[in-house]
Amino acid sequence: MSSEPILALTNVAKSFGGFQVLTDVNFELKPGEILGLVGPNGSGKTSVINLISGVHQPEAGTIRFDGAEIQRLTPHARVKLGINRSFQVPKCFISMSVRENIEVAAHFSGHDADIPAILEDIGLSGMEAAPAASLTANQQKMLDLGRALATGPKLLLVDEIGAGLNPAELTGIADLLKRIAARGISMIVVEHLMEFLNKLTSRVIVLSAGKIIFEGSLGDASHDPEVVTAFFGGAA
Amino acid sequence: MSALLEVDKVEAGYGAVQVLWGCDMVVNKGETVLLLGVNGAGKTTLLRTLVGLQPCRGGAIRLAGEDVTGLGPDARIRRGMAYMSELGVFPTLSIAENLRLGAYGASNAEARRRAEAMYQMFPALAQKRRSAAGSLSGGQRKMLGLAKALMSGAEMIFMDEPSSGLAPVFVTQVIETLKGVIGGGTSLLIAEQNIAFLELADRGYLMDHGKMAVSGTRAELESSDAVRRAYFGVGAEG
Amino acid sequence: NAPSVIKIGTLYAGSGNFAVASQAQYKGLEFWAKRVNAEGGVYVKAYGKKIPVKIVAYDDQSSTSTATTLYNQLITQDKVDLVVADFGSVLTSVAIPLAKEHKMLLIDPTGSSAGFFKEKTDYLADVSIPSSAVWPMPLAKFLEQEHIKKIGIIYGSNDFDGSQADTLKAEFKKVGITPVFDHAVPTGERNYTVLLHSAAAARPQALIELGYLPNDVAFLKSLKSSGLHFPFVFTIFPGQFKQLMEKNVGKDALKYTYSYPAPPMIKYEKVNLGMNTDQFLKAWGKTHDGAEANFVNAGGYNAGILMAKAMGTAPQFTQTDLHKALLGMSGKITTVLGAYKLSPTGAQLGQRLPVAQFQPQKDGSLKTVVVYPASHKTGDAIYPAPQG
Amino acid sequence: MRETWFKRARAGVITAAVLALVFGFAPTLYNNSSLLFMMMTYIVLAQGLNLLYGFTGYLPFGYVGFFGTGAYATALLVMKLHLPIALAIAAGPVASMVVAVVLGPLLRLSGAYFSIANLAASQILFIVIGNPNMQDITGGPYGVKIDQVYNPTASYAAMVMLVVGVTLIATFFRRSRFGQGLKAMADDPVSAEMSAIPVVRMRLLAWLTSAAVAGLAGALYAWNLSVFYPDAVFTLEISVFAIVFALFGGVGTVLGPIIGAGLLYALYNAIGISEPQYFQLIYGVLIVGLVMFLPEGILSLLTRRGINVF
Amino acid sequence: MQALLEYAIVGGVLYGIFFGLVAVGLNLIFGVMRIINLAHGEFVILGGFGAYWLSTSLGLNPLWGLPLAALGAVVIGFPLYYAVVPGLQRSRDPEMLSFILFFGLAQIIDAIISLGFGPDQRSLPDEALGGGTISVLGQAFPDSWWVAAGVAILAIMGLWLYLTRTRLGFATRAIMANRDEAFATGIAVDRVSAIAFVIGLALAGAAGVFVPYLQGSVAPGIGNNLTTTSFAILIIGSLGNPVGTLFGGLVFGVGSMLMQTFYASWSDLVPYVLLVVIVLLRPQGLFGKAVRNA
Ligand SMILES: Nc1ncnc2c1ncn2[C@@H]1O[C@H](COP(=O)(O)OP(=O)(O)OP(=O)(O)O)[C@@H](O)[C@H]1O
Ligand SMILES: Nc1ncnc2c1ncn2[C@@H]1O[C@H](COP(=O)(O)OP(=O)(O)OP(=O)(O)O)[C@@H](O)[C@H]1O
Ligand SMILES: [Mg+2]
Ligand SMILES: [Mg+2]
Repeated sequence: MSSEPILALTNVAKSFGGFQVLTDVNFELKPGEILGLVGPNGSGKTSVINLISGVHQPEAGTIRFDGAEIQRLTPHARVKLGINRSFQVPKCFISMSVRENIEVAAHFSGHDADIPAILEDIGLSGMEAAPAASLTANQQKMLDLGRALATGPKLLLVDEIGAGLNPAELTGIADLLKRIAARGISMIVVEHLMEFLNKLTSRVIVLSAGKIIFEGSLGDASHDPEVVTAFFGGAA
Repeated sequence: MSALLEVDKVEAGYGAVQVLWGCDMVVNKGETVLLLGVNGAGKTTLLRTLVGLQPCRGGAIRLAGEDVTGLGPDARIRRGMAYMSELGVFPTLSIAENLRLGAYGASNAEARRRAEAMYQMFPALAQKRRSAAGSLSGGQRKMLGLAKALMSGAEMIFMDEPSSGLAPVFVTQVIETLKGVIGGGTSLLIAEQNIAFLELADRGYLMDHGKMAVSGTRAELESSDAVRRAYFGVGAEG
Repeated sequence: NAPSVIKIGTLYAGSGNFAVASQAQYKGLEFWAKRVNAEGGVYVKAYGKKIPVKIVAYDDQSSTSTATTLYNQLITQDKVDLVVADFGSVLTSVAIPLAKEHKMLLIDPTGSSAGFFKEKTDYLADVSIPSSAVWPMPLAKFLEQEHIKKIGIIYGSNDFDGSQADTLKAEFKKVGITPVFDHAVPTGERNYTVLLHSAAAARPQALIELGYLPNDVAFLKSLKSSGLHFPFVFTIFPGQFKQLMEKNVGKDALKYTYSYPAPPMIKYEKVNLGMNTDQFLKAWGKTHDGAEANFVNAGGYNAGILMAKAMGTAPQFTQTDLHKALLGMSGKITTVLGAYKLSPTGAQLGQRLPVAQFQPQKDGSLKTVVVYPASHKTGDAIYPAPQG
Repeated sequence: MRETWFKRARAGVITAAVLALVFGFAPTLYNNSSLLFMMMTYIVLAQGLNLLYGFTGYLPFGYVGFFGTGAYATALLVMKLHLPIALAIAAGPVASMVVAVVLGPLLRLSGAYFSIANLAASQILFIVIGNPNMQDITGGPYGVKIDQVYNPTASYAAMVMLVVGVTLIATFFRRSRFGQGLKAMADDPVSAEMSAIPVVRMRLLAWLTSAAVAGLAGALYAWNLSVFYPDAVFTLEISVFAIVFALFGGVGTVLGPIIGAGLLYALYNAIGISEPQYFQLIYGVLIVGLVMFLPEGILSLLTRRGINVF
Repeated sequence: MQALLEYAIVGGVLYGIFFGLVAVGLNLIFGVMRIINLAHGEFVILGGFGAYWLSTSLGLNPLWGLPLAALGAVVIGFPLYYAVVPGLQRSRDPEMLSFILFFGLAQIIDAIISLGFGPDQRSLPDEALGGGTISVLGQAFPDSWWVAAGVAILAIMGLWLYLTRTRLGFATRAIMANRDEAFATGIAVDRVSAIAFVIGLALAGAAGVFVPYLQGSVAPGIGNNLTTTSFAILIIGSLGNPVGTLFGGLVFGVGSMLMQTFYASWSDLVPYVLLVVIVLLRPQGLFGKAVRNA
């Protein structure tokens, strides 16, 4: 593994209508690494993903991917560079079939995706002709992930893909994400379910009210008093 | 114990696709029932059918002995049901207005009292009470949805995955709150994947491909092979 | 091989901007057809006998694209013998190239845009009203005669009103007058209150509003309710639809205002074709529950009698012969609308529209007093208009 | 997709050929060529609108603005510069594309906001072109007259070719990845960006194509009409008809707008010709009735039976 | 100059308030039910003809047209709603389908008015609404303008109170925000929508009563223009907000009158140019709220 980071955020800040959502966010991601991004609800995790993927533009700071500044690029340009994501609230192309959802992404990104393999990965291989609108919310999230994979990403941002899944399903997804990481794809995984995260990585960043309050191992995080009050609650 | 909700051979679906096949179920007064089942088993569809958002194609639904199968959602909710949907809020209305709508049938004073309790439980909502619900984060929306359902003060509340997407600190809090709600005599039917919720449940049902596969008390479920397979994946490979 | 009926095709607007005027014209044409048929039909020289006429009419809803297809329908499917254009320049315009293409003569009662008559054509004849561009000539002369120099003009942004405004301004320019207030307004303008106020600020001795019927209604109503007073106010439509205007704006609002008194408001006693004005009014009243005929009714009727005359003189029943007949009648005929004079390009050059003032009478009615030109004059203008 | 290009385009080529035959031979059976010409104009407009609305979800309420622009560009070039008619017609779509570029920022809006803003834009064009102050440039309210180039046969033939052309363009939209990308954008623009779809650029491309189609239709219409007032080519009725026809047939398909425009326009004329007295009433009742009984458009008769409509 | 300016502004305010009333009914119907009511202008005209009929046939004051509009809206609105809207809503794309349906409805209403009243312009006597003028800031305007503006303000404020202070109104706003969730919350969506629909029609009809005064006359076929202008006004103010529509009306009225005073021939550009500029600056309208998209 080279030590050059694949992704680096420096002093990134963002606000919406006067409400400061992110303040001075700094972190780096090494190639092939999986980083857990956790924090209480509304702490700004999705916003970080939005900024990296280009859905929103930061007000300050820089985002570097593979050494180049990308914070002014359009989202599709970033996809072409190799950044992709899933969505917390599923956003697939509901008027299309499952297969078409993935085909479109493969086509436009110019990536020669193995569509049957992706369908297999996301557990929808029997349903490729089904309209996306008929999938359950969780299935739609998986389809979102499939769409992201079809563009051949180097960096994958996964937003709460485990929410609403049972332990068995979670294990399946964790395995899938590990397999994906094994292909050399770096990942930022946003998740509330610690057991799940634990299966994937040991390095986490904890956000609270838009600031990074902790960076280190998951184990240490669960002993950090600030993280415990903000995120785990008394139970942990 | 008397049955509050009786579900009798209910069938439902979307267009040409049938999803529910003769589902039977009972929820007694003051009881908490957990609805389990893998992705796509039909939990959401069942809850939507019970509250009247999805037409019932066969069978009957009774609330406190009264057949409500032919009633619209408004009439059922007036009779004491409430429903927390998976993702829904009123995005262009403020948090406060969303909560007020949760207690649609209640008086202003009562609604205000209940809202204060909700703000207590979810300070994040209190902070943003004047902002549009559409600006909330995924988890905050979930909190709002839950708070909205609890605002109703209904006898029979259906909840679709109340904890998914919530940070652990809030999951604990939600469970504590629900304990209080249950203590108040409310019946709950909760579709949930978080094992932590088992501690709340009196009984549970496991759905499989739109049918009721297993039912029983908490203890029975915990020891059921089918549940273990579906839920914990034990023996899933075998 | 004479046909059993002469088919006359026309369009009317059942709805839309031109509905009022268009239906009035259509009624005039129908009125004519009923009368000829009651007498056994129209005498066609080419066949040496009377043949009944039949009107084939469609509703173009004031839409030019619908009118296009319907004119074509009349020509190609119904194979009518004569085509009469719908009311006004807009709905006539699309028929002009079609008529030429199919070598049909277009009888044009009211499409008077100057642009239609620039080149010579065998397929167009404006049989009833002169080009709107020449309408205001007498008005300009009258203002000049009365030494009225400070003039305000408000006009609609359309061919009909714009061309009149252009003519007026050109005439004024000749005698060194520039209007003190000169504003084009959108054709759909219905709110004149603020505009009138600005006009008043320019203190014109005469205010001329050139609009379509709804504009004139709105203008006169606004004028009345605004409490403003001008010594001289001119609008187009009270002279043509006096009854309708009185009903809409009230007699009070029309007091001392001026207009073009179109026939039958000015009367032609000595006619050599068809009925004279009084006969026409009487006959119309009889068949229309006592309603008073208006200018456009007369225009429709007029188109009918001129067509009949052309059929009665053309040696062959062909479009070219009919056209020649219509040209040949030019200058020799006076009808209910006055003298009939056709230019070689088909434009109507006949009787100009005089200027009249609505003067209140003791019994509360409004009398239409023609104040210009001298040849038609029935009284003196009361200028400036008394206030209150 | 492993299918060859020809295979994908086949249905479109057949449709285009059928249309060319039908409209090519129709005048020999029914010689009200104005009606046939208008019907083709509406087929083209409904299809052009479909290219935008059916594939991107943007409903251009002011679609007539492009039509009028094309018509005026052609007429003015003939009148003022005495350009040969073919060149003047080619300028029609160019002019409407220029207008589309200027109006490009409207694409930042969505839903009703876009529709109404586009309507406003078409009204602005109309008011400016028909304004008395513009008399020297556009003829203002006095309209335009180019009857020196009037040629109903040639303009009819040209419109047949445009019908064929727009059918092929629609086929491309319907059967290509480009069209699929547009549909993806319509479903969810954020996700579309995440599928590497250059949303802004593709949307603009669809917008320009749609505008060019209307501009060319306007140019041919101007040629066919040769004498007209601003109102004739800028009346909102044209937008409304195109929308109603396209929606009624079924947007997002190739056949829908063709069938919708052909059928409803034919009905419109049939009623107008047979029942002129109650023209508006019957037409209104008919439309309301059709919508109530066929709420998904006429093609739903097929799709409801599981037939995939091209 | 100063006086002209003042006059134009006061006139524009009155005229604009009236147009707020013309548009506000459309806002309700469009905002709640997502119905593109292309027949809106026709409903306005129906109100005008109703007032005309009351005044000429029954000799009543045209202001009786206001209760008549309410009554007419109930009589026409409820059956119409239940006949067409639930069906529309069940379809795949209700918004677009409503476009065709209400286009057809506009044709029907226009045809019925034409058949019943003929194509003529109809006006009402000024005296019925006072007949004099009232001055503010030294600027005199006809009584009818003040009455119209007064009724408009009352109606719009009434609607605002309805939407913000009553349970039904609150439910109405909830339906505007998320129809599915409104069902899940126990709101009788159809009943609440039907009431909103009827209120929308009643407001259109009420505006129509003043059309013969502020527009000189009422006639079949002027509906199109009113519909278009209404759409422009409500988009300026943003969907769903009656106060926004009032504001949109004011922007329209004052803009038009100022333009009319100084460049009359360009005055009808005003609403459209304003609309385009405003939505480009604030894509959700002046009063709209933005929500996040990811
Ligand atoms: N709108 C729809 N149209 C067609 N089929 C649907 C629709 N919604 C759900 N389904 C199908 O119905 C079945 C049950 O879905 P449902 O949402 O009830 O499952 P669930 O148990 O709630 O799953 P999850 O755990 O993912 O929430 C699934 O197979 C799904 O594909
Ligand atoms: N487009 C927006 N407009 C207004 N506020 C926003 C917007 N996007 C995010 N926010 C606010 O920013 C904060 C952070 O939101 P974000 O979605 O990033 O949280 P999160 O950490 O992903 O939370 P969750 O775990 O609940 O998904 C929230 O308070 C949210 O209300
Ligand atoms: Mg989030
Ligand atoms: Mg579910």
